[in-house]
Amino acid sequence: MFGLKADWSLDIKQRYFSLGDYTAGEARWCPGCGDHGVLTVVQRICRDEQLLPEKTVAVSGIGCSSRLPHYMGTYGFHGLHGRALPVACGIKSRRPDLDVWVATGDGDCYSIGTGHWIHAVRYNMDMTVLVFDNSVYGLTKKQTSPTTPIGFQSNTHPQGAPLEPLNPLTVTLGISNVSFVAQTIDWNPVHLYETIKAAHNHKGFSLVNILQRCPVYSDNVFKHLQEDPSQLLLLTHEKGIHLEKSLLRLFPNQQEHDPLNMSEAYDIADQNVPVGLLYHNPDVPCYEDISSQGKDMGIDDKLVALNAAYDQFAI
Amino acid sequence: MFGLKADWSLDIKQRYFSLGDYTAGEARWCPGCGDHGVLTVVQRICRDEQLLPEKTVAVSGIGCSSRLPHYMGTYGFHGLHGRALPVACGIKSRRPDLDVWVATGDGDCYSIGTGHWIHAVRYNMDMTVLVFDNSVYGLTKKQTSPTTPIGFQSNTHPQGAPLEPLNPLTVTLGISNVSFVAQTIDWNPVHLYETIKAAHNHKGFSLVNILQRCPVYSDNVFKHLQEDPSQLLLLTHEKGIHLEKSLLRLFPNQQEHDPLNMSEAYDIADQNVPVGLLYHNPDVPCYEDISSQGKDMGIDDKLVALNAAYDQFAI
Amino acid sequence: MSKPSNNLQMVENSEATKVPVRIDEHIVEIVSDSGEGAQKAGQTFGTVSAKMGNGVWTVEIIPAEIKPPARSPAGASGIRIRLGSHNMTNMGDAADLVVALNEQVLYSRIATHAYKPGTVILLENKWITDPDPKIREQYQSAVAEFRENGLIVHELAMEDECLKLTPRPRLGKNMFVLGMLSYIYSRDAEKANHEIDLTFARKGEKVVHLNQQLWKAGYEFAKENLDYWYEIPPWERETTKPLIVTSGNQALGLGVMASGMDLVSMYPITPATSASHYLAEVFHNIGGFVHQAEDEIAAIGFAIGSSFAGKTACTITSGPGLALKTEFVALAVMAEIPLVIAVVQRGGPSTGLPTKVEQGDLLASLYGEPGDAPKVVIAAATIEECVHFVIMARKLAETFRTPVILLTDANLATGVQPYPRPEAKAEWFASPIDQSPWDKGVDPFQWNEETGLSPRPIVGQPGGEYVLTGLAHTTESKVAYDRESNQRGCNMRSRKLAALWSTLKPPEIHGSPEGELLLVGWGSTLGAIEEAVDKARAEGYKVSSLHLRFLSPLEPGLEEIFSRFKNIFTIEINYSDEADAPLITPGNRRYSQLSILLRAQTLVDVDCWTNVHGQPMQPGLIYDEITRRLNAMKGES
Amino acid sequence: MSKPSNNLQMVENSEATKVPVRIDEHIVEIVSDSGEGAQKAGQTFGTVSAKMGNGVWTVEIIPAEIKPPARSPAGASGIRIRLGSHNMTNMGDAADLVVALNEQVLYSRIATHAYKPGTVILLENKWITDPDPKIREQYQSAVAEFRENGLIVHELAMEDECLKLTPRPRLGKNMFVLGMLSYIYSRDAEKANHEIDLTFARKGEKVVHLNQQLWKAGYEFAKENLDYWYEIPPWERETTKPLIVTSGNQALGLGVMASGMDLVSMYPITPATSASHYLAEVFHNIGGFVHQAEDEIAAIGFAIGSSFAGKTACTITSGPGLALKTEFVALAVMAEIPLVIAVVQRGGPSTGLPTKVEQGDLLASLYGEPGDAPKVVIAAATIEECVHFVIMARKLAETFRTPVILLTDANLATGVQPYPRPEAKAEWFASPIDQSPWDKGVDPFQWNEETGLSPRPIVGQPGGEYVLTGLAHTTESKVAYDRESNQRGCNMRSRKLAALWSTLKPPEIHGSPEGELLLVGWGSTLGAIEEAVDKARAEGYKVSSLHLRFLSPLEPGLEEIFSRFKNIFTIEINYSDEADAPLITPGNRRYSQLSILLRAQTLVDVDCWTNVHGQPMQPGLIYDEITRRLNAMKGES
Ligand SMILES: Cc1ncc(C[n+]2csc(CCOP(=O)(O)OP(=O)(O)O)c2C)c(N)n1
Ligand SMILES: Cc1ncc(C[n+]2csc(CCOP(=O)(O)OP(=O)(O)O)c2C)c(N)n1
Ligand code: SF4
Ligand code: SF4
Ligand SMILES: [Mg+2]
Ligand SMILES: [Mg+2]
Repeated sequence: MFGLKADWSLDIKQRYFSLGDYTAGEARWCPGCGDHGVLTVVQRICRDEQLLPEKTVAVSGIGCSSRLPHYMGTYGFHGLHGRALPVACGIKSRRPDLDVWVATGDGDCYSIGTGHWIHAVRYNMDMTVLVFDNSVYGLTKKQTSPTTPIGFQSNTHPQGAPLEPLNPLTVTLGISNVSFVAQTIDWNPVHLYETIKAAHNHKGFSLVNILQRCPVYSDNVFKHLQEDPSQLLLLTHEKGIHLEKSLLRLFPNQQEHDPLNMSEAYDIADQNVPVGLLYHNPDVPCYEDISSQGKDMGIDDKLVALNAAYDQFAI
Repeated sequence: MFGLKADWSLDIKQRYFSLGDYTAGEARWCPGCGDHGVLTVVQRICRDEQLLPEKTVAVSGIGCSSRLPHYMGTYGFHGLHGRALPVACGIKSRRPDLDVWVATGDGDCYSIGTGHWIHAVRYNMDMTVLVFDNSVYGLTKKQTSPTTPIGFQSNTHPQGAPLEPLNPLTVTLGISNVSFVAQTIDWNPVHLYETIKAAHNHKGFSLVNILQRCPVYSDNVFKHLQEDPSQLLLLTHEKGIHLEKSLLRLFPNQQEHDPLNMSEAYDIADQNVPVGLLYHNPDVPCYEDISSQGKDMGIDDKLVALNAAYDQFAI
Repeated sequence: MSKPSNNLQMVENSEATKVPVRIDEHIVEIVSDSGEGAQKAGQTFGTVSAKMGNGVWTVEIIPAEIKPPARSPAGASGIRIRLGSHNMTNMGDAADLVVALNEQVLYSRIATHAYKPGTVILLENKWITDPDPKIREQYQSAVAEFRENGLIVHELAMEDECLKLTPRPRLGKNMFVLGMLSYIYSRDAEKANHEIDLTFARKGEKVVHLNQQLWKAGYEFAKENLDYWYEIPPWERETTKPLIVTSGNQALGLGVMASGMDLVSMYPITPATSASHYLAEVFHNIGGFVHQAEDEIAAIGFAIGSSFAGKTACTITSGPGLALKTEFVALAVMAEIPLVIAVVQRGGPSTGLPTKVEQGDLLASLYGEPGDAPKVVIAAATIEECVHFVIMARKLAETFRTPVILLTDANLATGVQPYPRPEAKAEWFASPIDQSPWDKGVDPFQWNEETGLSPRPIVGQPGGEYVLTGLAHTTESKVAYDRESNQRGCNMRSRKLAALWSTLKPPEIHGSPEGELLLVGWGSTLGAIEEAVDKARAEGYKVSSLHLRFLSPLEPGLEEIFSRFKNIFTIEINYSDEADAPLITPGNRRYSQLSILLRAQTLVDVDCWTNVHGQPMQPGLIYDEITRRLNAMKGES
Repeated sequence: MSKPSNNLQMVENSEATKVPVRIDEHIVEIVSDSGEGAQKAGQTFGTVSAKMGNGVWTVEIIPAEIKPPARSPAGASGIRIRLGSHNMTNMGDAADLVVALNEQVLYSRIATHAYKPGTVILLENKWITDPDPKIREQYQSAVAEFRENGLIVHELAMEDECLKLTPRPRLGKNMFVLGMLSYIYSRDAEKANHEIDLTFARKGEKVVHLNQQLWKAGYEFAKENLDYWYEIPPWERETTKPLIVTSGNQALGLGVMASGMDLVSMYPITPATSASHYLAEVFHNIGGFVHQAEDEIAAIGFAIGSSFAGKTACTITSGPGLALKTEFVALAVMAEIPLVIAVVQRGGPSTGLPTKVEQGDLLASLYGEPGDAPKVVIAAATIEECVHFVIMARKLAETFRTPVILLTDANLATGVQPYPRPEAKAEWFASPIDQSPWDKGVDPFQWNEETGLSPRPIVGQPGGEYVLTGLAHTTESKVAYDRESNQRGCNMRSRKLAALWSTLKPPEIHGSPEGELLLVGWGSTLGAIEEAVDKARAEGYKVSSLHLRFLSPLEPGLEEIFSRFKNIFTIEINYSDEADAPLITPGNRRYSQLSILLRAQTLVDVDCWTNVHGQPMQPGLIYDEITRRLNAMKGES
């Protein structure tokens, strides 16, 4: 495949990758599950960006959504419940050449993984983090998650979830070094694609909260949003998510929001169900720029350094 | 001691508690450590409010600050690093009659304890949570904490802490069910007293971030604030922390801030080093009101219920 | 329709006299894609059988994947019902009779050795006319393959029959199947229809009626088309106590309630979660509360806080959750906090086999914590014990001021069985918390030097104020770094186990008290082991078995008992190196978990026979191993 | 000043000829409130001694509390230096000579049995004229008490002497003390002054000069006022290799660098943290990176991620941190991720004794994880091994595709010793990651059925794309729930230990290969055990010892070795029930950690002798136990 580089020189790629190169096995999610759509979009972006499959890693925790790496033709790490982010950060730490994607769930990321979520935002390592927020624990069959609406009847709260749901957006916006926060919906592939693509293009930690339908266990949670798009607030801005006209027509409720305006982002996230880019600051330093220093040091230099270390203790 | 109840009836207390009743042993913090002052204030509030020592529990994790329970004459739980909050919530869950205090550090609460911090705010159980934020790991001798200023030379970052410090206030404000967030300084006992007292008076989870001096390991961190109070923003409001005139004189930089105004609270916390009450909503439901239901059920009723449960499976 | 040529009793001879063949027991399965109601039909069949006085064990067949495609081996969903004229303690070996709604799901059952030559398969035959040629082909080749392997396949037009009554046979076919089984096993029609009534009452008269019609149609269909007609007389129980039917996880929930526990604090994890689901539905009726924490660490921390404050608490989890609780378990040991930790074991290590059974958490329960962390570890061996062991665990936790780990496993958790209705006793409840003044002269850890026991002040008791700590401490709970305090605290915490040990009786031996071979087991394998031992003994083999409920401390008298047998091995569902595997020698062989404990404690050469198949132990396999070993011993001598 | 009447060689006889008394070794302590520079003085004393060719072991005395009040037993801060004419492998028994800057701090030393009758105490005497009558009284009664207990106390006006040179004697007194010790032990003046120069150079000429003056004053003061004058000839080493002096934690750091590790991911915890502190200072010089994670779970997760991506990684922690890592360790076992986990053991359980030594994490290392989690566990026995075992661990981790737990402890971590400078070898470094195309025909877990080993694709290798998972899986790393896959995976992971085992040599025996008594140890007790054995053997006792470096797999040949001894016991710093404690019987006795492993594997009656005093094992105590047991055996026969 041929491609023009930014400096107009001709880049002759040895391989062209098709969707199939990013695909492995048959996705075993329920019919109608929003995860299917997200997977497809991720694969399309990989294809459109011609990511090298061997340099791409999909990292996840445990949950329905965390099965995503198994359906990708890239490298993958399907680890422990709640622990996708430390693993992903570790992968990136000394291998900044790798393209790291994270698939996690509302339970995986916002419940058991809370501590890692907060601190990973702070590290701001370059990775695309997709939170499949279906407001429920899917894999373990319908328990309350942090984003479960109050009153929702789950198996752990048959009398109704007792707490107001956590708002992952306001929390994320409050973390220092936050650099990219967006929200999108699985049922609009266009917005989904554009949002994840923007997240992937951002150098830094991009958190995308995806409202994701689980027709089996939380069917009713997003129905009203699906049926009445006016309950969503579409964020518009030239620096925001690219929006086709059709989208603008679909979502009557819109707000022009500069993704550099943190204060406004916070208010929007606090008071609405926004769809779009809440915050984007391309200038936050990335931790891998520190952590990967010295990774290519030659053996001779290393031997010199080691001997110097010994010298320090010589008597 | 005599006291007038709210309904003007005379309450005859059998015991009067003096400061000594809230004191145990000699506090083993370094001379000049801010922890001494906080302990004294807590003991004074206990005395002033005549809390029953046997109904009062001081819970902590591990760290210099987490030694506090050992110096209180009440019950105490000096548990695991980072885990004060789950224990405190568990104590309160079925014993809403107990007065629960939590002493935790910036490492204990904002690093290893992050997940519990976020979720404990959400549970909003009635307890007074004091975060001794000395911007460093004290007990383990000077490692970087989440609130360590960037560039600060610690033993784990002798070349300087690499990250912008976490702002615990903005993060806390973003959590749903947040009901009381304040910040104060250990070196002003008046403001310290009034803030902790307000926190204690609030029914719900009151988080007080205390800028606390560690003269041994982070001496320089708060020096500029101590020497130049104008670098602090004193929050004033009739619904805020009670402020003596002397305080108003001391802090030239002031802002009138209604603690019910979340949006403003966020902006203040984002852009300043505020001293005062950032947010206060007395109407957020408390989890113990749910979790303690049925705690006093009589044995006969329980036997009936147990038999009914068996009946469900009878054949 | 061809007559079965299997090794079961057959109906031929009885046809003349028109009475059903009397059998002692049968293993029945209903298998289908998920969502076809097989489990409901099987549960009802089990309940009816239990009500008719049979011993019953049912266990669900759960698909391995979140959403496997229809008609796929990975999608096998259904239920096994073992029923007979005696107590049923396990799921048994190969099935006798299977109703299958498609042929593909049978492959995964065959792969787990659920069937044998002679197993009767009643198979839906609509696939033979499926519009999709691939399906038709799949069906035909499968049937041929099954028959080749000795299965007796009857191809039945069940769907067609149902279509006569309902346009949506997918939803009603399960009751048709129930009807068929009701005829085959001579189930009481009234009881069956009563259950259908109960099941569908909520959905209205019409639905009840349709399903009862479907039941009847199935019944008649079987009568007309099948030559299988059995009678399974009731089990002659010693007791006439009323029965309840529950799964092991429901039993765990009942135990929590019967013990008067205040709080269950948990984080969802398979296969433990369903115990919490059950409790979440009913616990508030008895004044209890289920707390779903943000993670397993918080779950146990919350329970510990509650227990510190005098309220009895329990946390329920499985392997990965237990791993996360390790640090808090050590705190509970160190600071002597009563706590019940129920661990429903699944396949490990790591995420392992989340829905499958293993007994792999024994050593982690005993030795998981850095430092010395003596605690009580017990294991329930039956579903009934899942009730009673919670009560015992709570009591032990408080008496010995210690965490108690109660081990069950996925086999018990999902197995369903009738057993005597437990009593409801006020004295089983935790006593109300003491808030009376504490004698200031008594230290918070005033250890009895002999037993390590000490009275515990409860928050709220004036005069008892102390600060609990996970650091080494004195009797006053003051942090202490000196050698004497630390040694003393360790001694006292360990001594409690010796004190408990001295109250235990030596375990009872199943079979004769001496012989050639002794099998030692623990946990859910009890039923299978004893069944195998009984069978072998009936054939004259000199084998006995022993089942441990206490793993820490180990039950007394083991060395003495072991000395009466020539050969001893444990049966466990966990990993051990096979003695004759490549590179394995006595010097490097990794033994199974219980055998390590027994060898270290008794120095007796306790061998082990284990696997990590993720399956309940089958009595037949154990029987084979018994006879293999005994015959080899004979050969040797 | 009264002459000492102790049982040491005395100087009296030598005075006439004015030559120092030649001694083989001495144990010296400097004790004070913290902040008085005792440690600096002791370290310098140790360095000078090492440079003079002595064997040296120094260990810091650390106060138990964050900030204990001045002049309090809990505040004892200082250093012990053991030096002699042979290799020093441990801190020894009671001290011979102590310099104390106040009398109160001595109490806590006495409580840990650091002194014996005859120990010489050179005590600052300014307290006798303190304005505070309470202090005067404390001082006098303490001195009287010490003398009553047989200590030889010399009350010296050290502060007064220092005041002659500096108005702030608190800051300079340590160099005065160094001067005293330099006289007493005939230390090379030039070398001593060179060290002072190095230490204070940063603070400028003037400070260097003052401290050298103080040194000189101390030297002269001792010469004039004390009758102690010793000579300790250099150790006649076999090798003339250059030496380095480090603590065990610095050695760990050097090992990380020498092994070519890319990353250390940690969360601060005592006593592991100082290893990370050292690395944080220098690791970037060799291209490495220290990541401080938000907690221990993230720390190991980060390291695992890095290792998955082909970069060699290590995490360093202590007990409570290990507990938190349990779940991830199991993942590393299950998914065969190379990883070095260094555990610097401290007193447990729970927060326990954070600054003190224990060998209590052995069983948790082997058995901490639910399910079967075979992994390599090794323990360094010397400070030098702390370097080399990291290199070995990294290599083992990669070769066997497994986590390796490397155990050290607070004794090694804080002990300081000269040892041969390790080499710097390119082949010790991790090889650069392979990014060449992967042979698609090779599965990501293409296990060798015999050894369990398999080649590992590294992210970036085209064609190697696979998804690592903690679920049971096939050779292709596909999730699998079937019995065969799970059994096979378990077999293969376990088999790797047998493969490693078959490459190991039986351990060497210290002493004769057969005899009455065999001591078995592991970890930091090596030096103390061998010293005790040597002493007993020199007296004719038939005792030998054996020290294990590999705990999982255990080293081969143990059963055979054990068969050559009448009696065997382990020496460990961890908990075991004493055999004759109340209620303890053979049936319930809780054995120590290594003895459990040895008993289970060999069925030999391996006894144990342990304590949880939080102190390094003292050779004298071990010697006493050896002779006690051997004399008892004599009595019995
Ligand atoms: C340590 C641990 N705790 C609990 C579990 C059980 N578990 C698996 S997935 C899951 C929650 C999944 O919910 P979510 O993250 O929202 O993902 P979803 O399935 O909804 O996509 C839980 C509790 C586990 N595997 N490991
Ligand atoms: C699981 C675990 N990890 C690490 C430690 C070691 N540790 C004890 S206190 C502490 C940090 C203390 O810092 P902070 O919470 O800020 O309290 P401070 O001492 O500054 O008051 C650490 C890392 C521990 N005790 N347990
Ligand atoms: S359970 Fe829900 S989230 Fe999981 S695969 Fe099915 S639809 Fe998707
Ligand atoms: S180290 Fe710092 S925080 Fe700890 S007691 Fe001393 S001054 Fe206070
Ligand atoms: Mg979810
Ligand atoms: Mg701190």
